[in-house]
Amino acid sequence: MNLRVETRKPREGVAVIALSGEVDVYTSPRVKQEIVDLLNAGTTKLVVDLSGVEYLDSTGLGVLIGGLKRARERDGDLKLVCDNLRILRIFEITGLTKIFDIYRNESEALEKV
Amino acid sequence: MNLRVETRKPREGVAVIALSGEVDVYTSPRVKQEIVDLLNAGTTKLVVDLSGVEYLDSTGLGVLIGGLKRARERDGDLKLVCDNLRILRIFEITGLTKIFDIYRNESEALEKV
Amino acid sequence: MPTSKPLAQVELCIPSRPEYVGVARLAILGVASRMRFSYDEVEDIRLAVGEACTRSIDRLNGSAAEGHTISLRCLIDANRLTIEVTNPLVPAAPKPPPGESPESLPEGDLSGVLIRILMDEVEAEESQDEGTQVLRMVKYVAR
Amino acid sequence: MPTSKPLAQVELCIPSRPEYVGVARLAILGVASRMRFSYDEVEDIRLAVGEACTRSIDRLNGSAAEGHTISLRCLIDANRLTIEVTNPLVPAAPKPPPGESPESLPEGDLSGVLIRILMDEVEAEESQDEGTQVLRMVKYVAR
Ligand SMILES: Nc1ncnc2c1ncn2[C@@H]1O[C@H](COP(=O)(O)OP(=O)(O)O)[C@@H](O)[C@H]1O
Ligand SMILES: Nc1ncnc2c1ncn2[C@@H]1O[C@H](COP(=O)(O)OP(=O)(O)O)[C@@H](O)[C@H]1O
Repeated sequence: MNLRVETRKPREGVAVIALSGEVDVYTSPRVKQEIVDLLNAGTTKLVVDLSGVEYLDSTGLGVLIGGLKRARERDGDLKLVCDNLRILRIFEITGLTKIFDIYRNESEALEKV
Repeated sequence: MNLRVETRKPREGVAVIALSGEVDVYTSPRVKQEIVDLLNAGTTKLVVDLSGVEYLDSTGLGVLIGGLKRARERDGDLKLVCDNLRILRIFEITGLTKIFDIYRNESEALEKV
Repeated sequence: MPTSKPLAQVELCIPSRPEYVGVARLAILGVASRMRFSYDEVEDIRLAVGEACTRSIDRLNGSAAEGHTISLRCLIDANRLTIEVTNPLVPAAPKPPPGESPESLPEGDLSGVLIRILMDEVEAEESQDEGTQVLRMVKYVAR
Repeated sequence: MPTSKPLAQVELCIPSRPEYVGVARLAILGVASRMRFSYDEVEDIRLAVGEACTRSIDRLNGSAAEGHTISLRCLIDANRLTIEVTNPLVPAAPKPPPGESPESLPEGDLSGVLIRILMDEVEAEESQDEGTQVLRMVKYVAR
């Protein structure tokens, strides 16, 4: 029903933000804050793991787009992990698969970030 | 969101009705029909397995009480299987633990029926 | 019963038919899980609301006319949730048995027992003027 | 857009605040899953309704006054579900940019793109007389 945000740093300058639950107009400000805090603290290579996300709306997409933009401005990057077909479909419908690098699992994303 | 009713006959005269989903004012008529059909066909020793039930309301309780009464009228019985604390609590609140024999698993209920 | 203006209000109207009680239960699940209730308390509220809707349907099925509506009003406060379940008072609805006051839930019936135990306060009201029957239920947060 | 009388109708009013959009999504999940929609279609409808509510909240946040309400009306037919999401037309709401008709969803925004693709018919309407903005969406069963 709600959103859980769990962040870990597998190596210097790299963070994995694992989301589970619903990313919507109510919860996505928390995701934005987490991304902004990491970037401001100098962690600019981000992996956002959407594996546990069952609902993602346009507000959540906006936060991810904003995060990607801001990460790149700081010579970082933002990669996504997602294997849920429903959620992948939302990226396809909105044309965002062209903008985001989306991986099936976390280790692949961590190799590339 | 809905109810699944699956019946099997492990031995002559005995049926296990396994319910999963929601037993409420909308779905419980199907449970009643299943019980009535079995009793009319001479299967009077019934085990109703509530292990997969996430929601049970007073209409569902009424159907089970009616089933127990009718089974006993035909020298049969109706035993329940339930290990969900939420559902067990509903039987306790309504005092129905005094009327029903409730077992933790199906094999125990089948021994006793 | 609480009387001050609630912080927020959610209203739902459903047809008085068994297949729509699930819609009310889902909506109330959304309302209650955004408050500071425990998982068990949310489940209690969901069951009580389902029972209240089922009672309304039962009453209306005694009526000749089709197409009745049940309305739910959720009054959300910091420390409590009040839910009013209202159905129209229909002419053909079965009369309460003699000696039983219309303001009380009939004793001995399973749904009445459940609602009373699951909720902290329960009150039934019949308004001839407005032509409605209302069941008002309150659950307190962290009592 | 369909015009005949629907088989059944469900109405919901929620405060125009982010935490209540989830209540609308749950209620619509209940309505849609009782129709002959596939799992994916139910999810499409749920997302579209969430987006429509989010748009209403965005518009109303441009207004000075607090305490606005979003109302949803679900018109249920055998072969289709029509959902109307209505918010009050508030004075301080941002005007649509010149050249863009108020009946169309703004192009290029993610929520507009989603709603258009997820639903079969979409129509926006502004009534100065009633002081409302309505987004009307239709999804057909087994097209
Ligand atoms: N296809 C797209 N490609 C890039 N950006 C898009 C696209 N569609 C929409 N956008 C917009 O890009 C914005 C990125 O967010 P940003 O400008 O950082 O806003 P904020 O400061 O609110 O996070 C999103 O809000 C979104 O509306
Ligand atoms: N504590 C109780 N013990 C026994 N029966 C009860 C109890 N509480 C309620 N009942 C009633 O027993 C009824 C049994 O159902 P039954 O008389 O066969 O009706 P139906 O024909 O509708 O199934 C239930 O509807 C229920 O209302």
